[in-house]
Amino acid sequence: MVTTPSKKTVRLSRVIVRFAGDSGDGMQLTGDRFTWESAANGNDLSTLPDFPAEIRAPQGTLPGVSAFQLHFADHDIVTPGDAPDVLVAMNPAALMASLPLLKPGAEIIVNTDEFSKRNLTKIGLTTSPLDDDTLATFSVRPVPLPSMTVEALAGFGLGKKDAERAKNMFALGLLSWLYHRELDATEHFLNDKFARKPEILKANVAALHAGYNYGDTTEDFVVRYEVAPAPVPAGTYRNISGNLALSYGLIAAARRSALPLFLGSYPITPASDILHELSRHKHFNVTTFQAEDEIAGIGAALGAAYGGALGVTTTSGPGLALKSETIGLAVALELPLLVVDVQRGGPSTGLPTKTEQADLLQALYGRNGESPVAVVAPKSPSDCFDAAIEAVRIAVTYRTPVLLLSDGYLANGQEPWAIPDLADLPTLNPGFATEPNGPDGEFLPFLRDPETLARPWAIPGTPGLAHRVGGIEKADRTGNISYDPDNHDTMVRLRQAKIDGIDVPDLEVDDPDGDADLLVIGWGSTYGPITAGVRRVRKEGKKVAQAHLRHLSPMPKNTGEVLRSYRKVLVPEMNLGQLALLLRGRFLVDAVGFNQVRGLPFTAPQMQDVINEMLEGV
Amino acid sequence: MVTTPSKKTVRLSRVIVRFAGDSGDGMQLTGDRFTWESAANGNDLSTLPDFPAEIRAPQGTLPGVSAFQLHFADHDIVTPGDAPDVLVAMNPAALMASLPLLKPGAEIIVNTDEFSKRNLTKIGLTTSPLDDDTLATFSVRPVPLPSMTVEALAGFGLGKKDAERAKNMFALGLLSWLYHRELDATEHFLNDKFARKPEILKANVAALHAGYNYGDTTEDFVVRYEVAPAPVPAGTYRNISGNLALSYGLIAAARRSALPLFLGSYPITPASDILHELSRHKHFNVTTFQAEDEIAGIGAALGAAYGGALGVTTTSGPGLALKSETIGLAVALELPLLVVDVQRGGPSTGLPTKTEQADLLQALYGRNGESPVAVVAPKSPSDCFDAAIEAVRIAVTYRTPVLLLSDGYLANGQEPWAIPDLADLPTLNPGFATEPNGPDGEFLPFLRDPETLARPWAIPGTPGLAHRVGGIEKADRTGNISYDPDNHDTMVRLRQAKIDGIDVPDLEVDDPDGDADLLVIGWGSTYGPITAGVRRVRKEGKKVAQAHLRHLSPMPKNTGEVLRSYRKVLVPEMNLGQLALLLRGRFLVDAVGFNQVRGLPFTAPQMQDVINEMLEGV
Amino acid sequence: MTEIPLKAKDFKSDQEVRWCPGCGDYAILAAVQSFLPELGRKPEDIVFVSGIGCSSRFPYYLSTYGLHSIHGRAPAIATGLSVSRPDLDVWVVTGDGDALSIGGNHLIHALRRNVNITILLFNNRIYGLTKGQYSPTSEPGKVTKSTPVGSVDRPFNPISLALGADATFVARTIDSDRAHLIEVLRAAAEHRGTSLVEIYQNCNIFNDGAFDLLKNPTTRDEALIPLRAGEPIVFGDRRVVRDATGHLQVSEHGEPVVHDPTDLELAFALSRLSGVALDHTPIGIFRSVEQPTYDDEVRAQTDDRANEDDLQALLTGPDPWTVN
Amino acid sequence: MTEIPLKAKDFKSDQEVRWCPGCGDYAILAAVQSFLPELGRKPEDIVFVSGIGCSSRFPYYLSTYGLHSIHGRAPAIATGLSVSRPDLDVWVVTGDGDALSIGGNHLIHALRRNVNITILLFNNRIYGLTKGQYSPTSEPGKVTKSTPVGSVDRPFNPISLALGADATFVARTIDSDRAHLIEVLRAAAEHRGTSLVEIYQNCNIFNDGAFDLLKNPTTRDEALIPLRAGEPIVFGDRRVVRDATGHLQVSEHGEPVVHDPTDLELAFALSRLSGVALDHTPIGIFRSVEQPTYDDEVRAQTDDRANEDDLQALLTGPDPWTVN
Ligand SMILES: Cc1ncc(C[n+]2csc(CCOP(=O)(O)OP(=O)(O)O)c2C)c(N)n1
Ligand SMILES: Cc1ncc(C[n+]2csc(CCOP(=O)(O)OP(=O)(O)O)c2C)c(N)n1
Ligand code: SF4
Ligand code: SF4
Ligand SMILES: [Mg+2]
Ligand SMILES: [Mg+2]
Repeated sequence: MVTTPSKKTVRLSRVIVRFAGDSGDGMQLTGDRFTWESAANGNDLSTLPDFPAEIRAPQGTLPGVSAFQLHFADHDIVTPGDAPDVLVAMNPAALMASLPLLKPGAEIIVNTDEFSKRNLTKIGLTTSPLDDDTLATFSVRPVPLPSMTVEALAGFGLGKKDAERAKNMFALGLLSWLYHRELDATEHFLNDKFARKPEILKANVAALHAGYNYGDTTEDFVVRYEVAPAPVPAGTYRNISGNLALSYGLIAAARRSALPLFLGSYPITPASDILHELSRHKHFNVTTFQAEDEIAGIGAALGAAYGGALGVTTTSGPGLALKSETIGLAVALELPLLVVDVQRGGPSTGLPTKTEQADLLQALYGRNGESPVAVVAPKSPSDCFDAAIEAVRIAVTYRTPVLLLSDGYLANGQEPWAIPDLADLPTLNPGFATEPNGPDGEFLPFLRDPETLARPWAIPGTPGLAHRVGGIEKADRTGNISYDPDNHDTMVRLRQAKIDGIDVPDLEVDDPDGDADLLVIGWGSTYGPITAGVRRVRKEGKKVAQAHLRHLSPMPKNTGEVLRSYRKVLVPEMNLGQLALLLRGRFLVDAVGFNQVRGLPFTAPQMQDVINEMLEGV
Repeated sequence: MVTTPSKKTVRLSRVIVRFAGDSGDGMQLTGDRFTWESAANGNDLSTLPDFPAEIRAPQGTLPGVSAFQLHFADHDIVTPGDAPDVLVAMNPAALMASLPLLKPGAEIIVNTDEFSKRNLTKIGLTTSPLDDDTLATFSVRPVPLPSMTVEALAGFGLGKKDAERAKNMFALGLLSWLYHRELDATEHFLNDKFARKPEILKANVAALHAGYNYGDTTEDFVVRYEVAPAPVPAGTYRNISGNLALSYGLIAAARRSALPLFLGSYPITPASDILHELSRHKHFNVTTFQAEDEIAGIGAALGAAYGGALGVTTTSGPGLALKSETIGLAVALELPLLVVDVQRGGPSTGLPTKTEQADLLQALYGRNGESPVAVVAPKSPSDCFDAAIEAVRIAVTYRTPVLLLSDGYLANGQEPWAIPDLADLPTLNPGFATEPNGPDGEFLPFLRDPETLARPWAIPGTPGLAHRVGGIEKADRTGNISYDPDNHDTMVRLRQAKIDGIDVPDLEVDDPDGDADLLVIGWGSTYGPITAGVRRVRKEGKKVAQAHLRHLSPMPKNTGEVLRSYRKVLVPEMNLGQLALLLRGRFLVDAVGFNQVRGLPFTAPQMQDVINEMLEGV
Repeated sequence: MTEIPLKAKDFKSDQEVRWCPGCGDYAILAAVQSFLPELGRKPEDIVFVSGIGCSSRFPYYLSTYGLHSIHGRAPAIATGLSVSRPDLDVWVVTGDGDALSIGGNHLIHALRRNVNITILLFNNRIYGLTKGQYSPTSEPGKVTKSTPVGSVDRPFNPISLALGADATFVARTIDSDRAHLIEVLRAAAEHRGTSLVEIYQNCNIFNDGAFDLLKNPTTRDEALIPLRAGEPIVFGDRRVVRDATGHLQVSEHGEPVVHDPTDLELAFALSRLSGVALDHTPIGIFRSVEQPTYDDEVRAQTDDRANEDDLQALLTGPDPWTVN
Repeated sequence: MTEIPLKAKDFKSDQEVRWCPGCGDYAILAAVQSFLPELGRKPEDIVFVSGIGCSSRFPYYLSTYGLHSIHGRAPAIATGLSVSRPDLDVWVVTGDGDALSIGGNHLIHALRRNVNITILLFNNRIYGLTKGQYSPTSEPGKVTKSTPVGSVDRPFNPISLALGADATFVARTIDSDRAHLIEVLRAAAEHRGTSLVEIYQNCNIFNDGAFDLLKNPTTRDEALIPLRAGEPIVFGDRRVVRDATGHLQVSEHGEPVVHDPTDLELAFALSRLSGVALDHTPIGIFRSVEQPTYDDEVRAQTDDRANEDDLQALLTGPDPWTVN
């Protein structure tokens, strides 16, 4: 594609673009495609969709705004970015909802067609923000997107409504021109998507090109931008969201351990997509069971685990609460079981579509009695793949329920992922018991592996190993019901010791010079913003160390040592200080929390500020 | 009653008696009556029943043993005692099960009639312990209880079986003689109990006297004992178990706040008796609803609370797990609700009939999101009354769910209780909202009382206050659904601040000279054994301070200060260190746990030992 | 009774209604709002309790007291409220997932207990709020997000299930037929005990047209079977008759069965006339019988007859002793 | 098939049986143990899953695999096991509280899905293990620890409830009638799909004699109505007939109805012949129909056809890019 050479190109290091429109405007799709173009361009990137809470909130209203934010750069980045540089706003609601987020001077491509009196009234405005000085500090590019799209499609034999619908492709074309992107891949994508609707296909492709050409010709756009490829390791990449990566991680782990995968689940935002995804892959020996409720979901998973499957259940906070009693049973039975909690805003129904990390203590302690489990938390969307595999390793090796704590931000956020080679993934031998293990040829279902303290996984159908287990306290070794006081104490401690003894890698500290005074430590999805904040502070020439806990139970053996080797410890969390309480209680270090519970990820400047504040106090 | 003057009387300071027999032998009744006699004698006392786990385990077996232990003294005591001084054993199983508990040299009154070969075989013995040297270190009094009872009842026209059944009264009579007790009250009691069965009544009374007279005449018993009355404050006393005291506390609290009491519950050991008890008092405006499950139980209680009742739900650990999600809803709705957890051995079904205090962290954190509640724990059976009233005060004043943590030991243990005068109990004004509270005459269901941060309790039926509430995050003041990030953060913090701001009395420290180095701090039912241990250590001339937390959330304002004013802090708990974790995490003090999870209360010598160990380290 | 008769608008709250445009819930809301004045109760004496789902947002849009609770638990919460507050008119709004999936147990227990509440079950045969998974009333073979190759569950027939739980009032109606909806609401509200009203509701986003057979003028007359107490069961040019073996049949001839809502077996047989296929769908009141209600019976056992002295006596117990 | 035919004793575990002496559970255990050899399965291929209750201790006393789970959840756990292990014979043992109170939802969902499990519901109309509270099958007015002035709940009729959930196999039998029990067990075990067997069981400690009417030689012939497929429903000197309105009646005259376990309406009508009063209690198989089972259908969609390449392709997705 040849473009007017008169337009000048500016090189940028990174750009944050936000697409915002009505639920029906196709913003998620537009964002996805632009993301892909950026990826193909070699940029590093990170994205975050921002859905409305309602299925279809009334058109043109503030709650109805659906947005998609993309951060792409010529270097390694870790968050979807804070203040957008560019906003594409499809209507007044989208414009007004996004304004407070924008960087001063940001570029706003605004669809002027929608600024009717009626639409303004819907959001309580009497005058148009295009006409007063609301946008004075921004660089506004008014584009009548639907009209121009309809114009471009004249002669395609489409009704006005249908033609207008392609306006998001017009916008995408314009953006593509603006950032020097190729259109081929998106054309290819549209070919696939609308293979069976040739008119719609032609219209969308034409709108895409029209948008591109509009940028090229109009006087309104005089500068184009270029963001150079990021120096990423060689390899094959794709974009992946946390829920998808987690689903793939489960499938891969089941495959690598030659276990059938059984998912028992009940739909709940933001975890449902894992159920949806897994149910599309039944040929990988994956069974999905949409249960009548969360209790049945985990119950069935546990039943399948008892039968020798990789039992998994997926949910979000309220569902985890319901599963508490059954997790306790799994602890007592000492069977492998994966419980995935994609955390969302709480308490109670809370903020279902927002992110939060306030289920940590529930995961650790939300059951009656001393009921220890392993807890693992991924730190980024793509890391959900590895975290799932790690969780399966622990569950199967130690015959224990493992709680995997993702969250709404990881679930829906996307980032590039270096696609692993299957051959590089670890394999796992479930090691089913096949023979009696007792001194007298009997089978002792609670005789433990001396190394792991795991008990045998003796599945029904195995001759000679028939046995009975249950949730009542069991005698050590035999597993028979036992009310003996000393046995109970022994078993309580054995179950705890088994979890405490799980082999987890040491906590790694990123402390370039090894002499920082302040350690910032987090867990889960705050990894991105914390890392970005740390980088900013270091750019200011200051020293700060960073560590991130992937294993919350047990914690790495060196955790206490690491913590104690810094004068100050900062724990940023999207809760009121849950990890901080644990670190303080376990290791008696004066860890200080930075806590916000806003349903949104932290931003890099926030992290920068709080780290700086702590540094001043050092 | 005149007794042979030849027999000498020894004064004792305290005695621990254990009655042990088969489930059908009436040991609980015998123990109860002997307890009452001791109480009437003015002794201080403490008791603990020890039931078999099965409804009716096979006769004569070890699991079938039902025991009752009584500690009575001429001074203030705090536990049912450790090693019994006297055992009444009705059969070989009861003897053998109790032997390991006994004090060296203890007196054993053993029913020799049951030592048949068949009965010995049942417990795996080939020779009778009466015939070998098993009992060599004890002082054994063989009594053929059933034969002697049958003999005593010859001429009462009773069959042998029926006559034999009165053998427990024979034993009680004998004990009564041994400890200088009057028989009148027990006679009186029997009169009531068997009013409609005159033969049985006569037989029991006769057996009681026969036992007494047997002691008086036989050569086997040459010494009688006397335990002087304890110097207790003047007042009217009764014996009370924790479950009964808790039930009465609820009724009294409801009455004193003029609220109907609504209990929604599902039976579960050891909490069921509260449901049973409350359902007997419907004329106190008490409604009991046996729900289909724990979730419905708390749901109905919450519905009743929404309607203006004192909503209560009672359960044990596994049931609490099931109630998690609904407690979260109550937190979001900010309505008064009482959740009683009578803790038992866990995890999972665990040890249903045994005690434990391992639900503390579940109570505090067992819900999704930041979901703060108040937590109160009684320290003794009779204290369950006051703790229930305190829990109701907090729930109603602060419009919050309150978790009341009793346990199996408190539930079934008994102790004397100075019956309160109703007039001395606090009254409480539920303060229902009756009028709009907004600046423009509107009703703001989440406008808070500036002092307590409580919201209005506006019950349906109140004109002008109709409003909608739910579990989705609510806007401050208006309570409308709000997805606003800042509002969420505000609300999360407000809910926490409300709980943190609950007015609770300061932690009192018992440190006689004010200069101890070691503080022993506990919570819940360990109060008795800890106190007994502290007393023993002090008797040894050493210094140790003691404090006991009744409020676990919020903790008293001075808790940190108290903890920090001791060089060492010891936290004995019947779990793996739950309070210790909290104290360490909150206050950064190196609190050291002493933990046993045996389904049994701590003993005084245990406490004495561990305190001494800690003191040595000081 | 209020002095000035209330109007539908008096039952509207100030909250913006946020269902998808075209959702069947709007029609039900409008019908309920226009029916409520008839109840003769003040808005403050009415409570709507709901679970979670699109349908469960209902209480926000009414000017009555409202409690938007958690998924599946509304019948339990309403039971506690109804038992302790006989002066209120308690309604439950729920969906097919809320009532029949996670909340199935509370539903059948409310029905068997016969608590005085009126349950409106919006059956759109799909999970709306979580964006389109199949529900326990979805037809087998349903392709949804969670069943990409088709569901394999046999669905519940909510009417049969309710009758199996011995429900005292069971009815069915349709979002689009306002007059019928209101007629059924009226009977349900009048019934003392638990009333269950299944309302076929269109979810135009995830399950559009599920009930078109019953709405389309060219098909509905052959599919919809109106039930009216004491009247022969006839529809279009057909009727429901009993065959020689005592079974119900749809026929063009023969003596039509006369509907009797006190006849449980008849109600059950009518509920089986068609399953998910809807080809013969009775609407109206399947069963309506008077039986003691749980809350009335509970209250008959409960009072505040006991006074302070009784309380003091209770605390004192039969066996006190005195220390001077 | 095992080489040497197994005997009842081969299905006994080494654990001491710990029910109260005289409990009806003993008779059921003995009957099950003597039936199991007939199954022709090795003990290790059989799994008994139970909930919590006296009855739920059952698995401990069998030499098969056994899972004593938590209160009310056995059907859910068994569903996961049955779906993932078609080679096993999966049984559920539960009580009236376990299955119908806390576990009601899992029960009706298992029944509607038609998962291949056999459920034995020991109905003693009381909570045994928690020492005597009334259950959802206790007769109204029941005086128990939790209802000292009598319960006021209308009980479930478990057979009606199961039929309302469209269960494909529903039967009832009695602890004391070993031959009948085994006959019903046999049919239940043969049935593919969810079989529900209600077993009237005496709890001699907390609800002694609950079913004496059906056991006492002087009353049982007038009360017990044996159902046999294809046979007229007659008992003592009476019969079940259809009256003019098509309803079932007990009568001394008239043409007896012929039992047809494929006729759902008939089954439902039979289940209503008597309620808790037991005066006319059908025993035997109420319903038995062949329908697709959930687990078979799920497995028909599931396989491990996809290989390593497919997995690599899945991970790679349609849109990868390469950085060199
Ligand atoms: C405990 C719990 N589990 C799951 C969810 C997620 N969830 C919300 S509504 C819903 C089902 C909605 O379906 P339905 O009841 O039919 O209502 P509709 O939206 O169709 O009106 C689910 C699964 C939840 N909110 N809470
Ligand atoms: C979650 C939970 N709630 C309550 C209990 C207490 N509980 C154990 S068994 C039981 C009911 C037993 O009745 P049923 O199912 O009829 O069995 P039965 O003992 O009569 O055989 C109850 C309420 C429990 N163990 N777990
Ligand atoms: S998703 Fe369906 S049920 Fe929910 S509001 Fe939209 S149309 Fe209505
Ligand atoms: S309590 Fe009843 S059901 Fe339980 S074992 Fe004893 S007799 Fe059997
Ligand atoms: Mg629905
Ligand atoms: Mg029972």
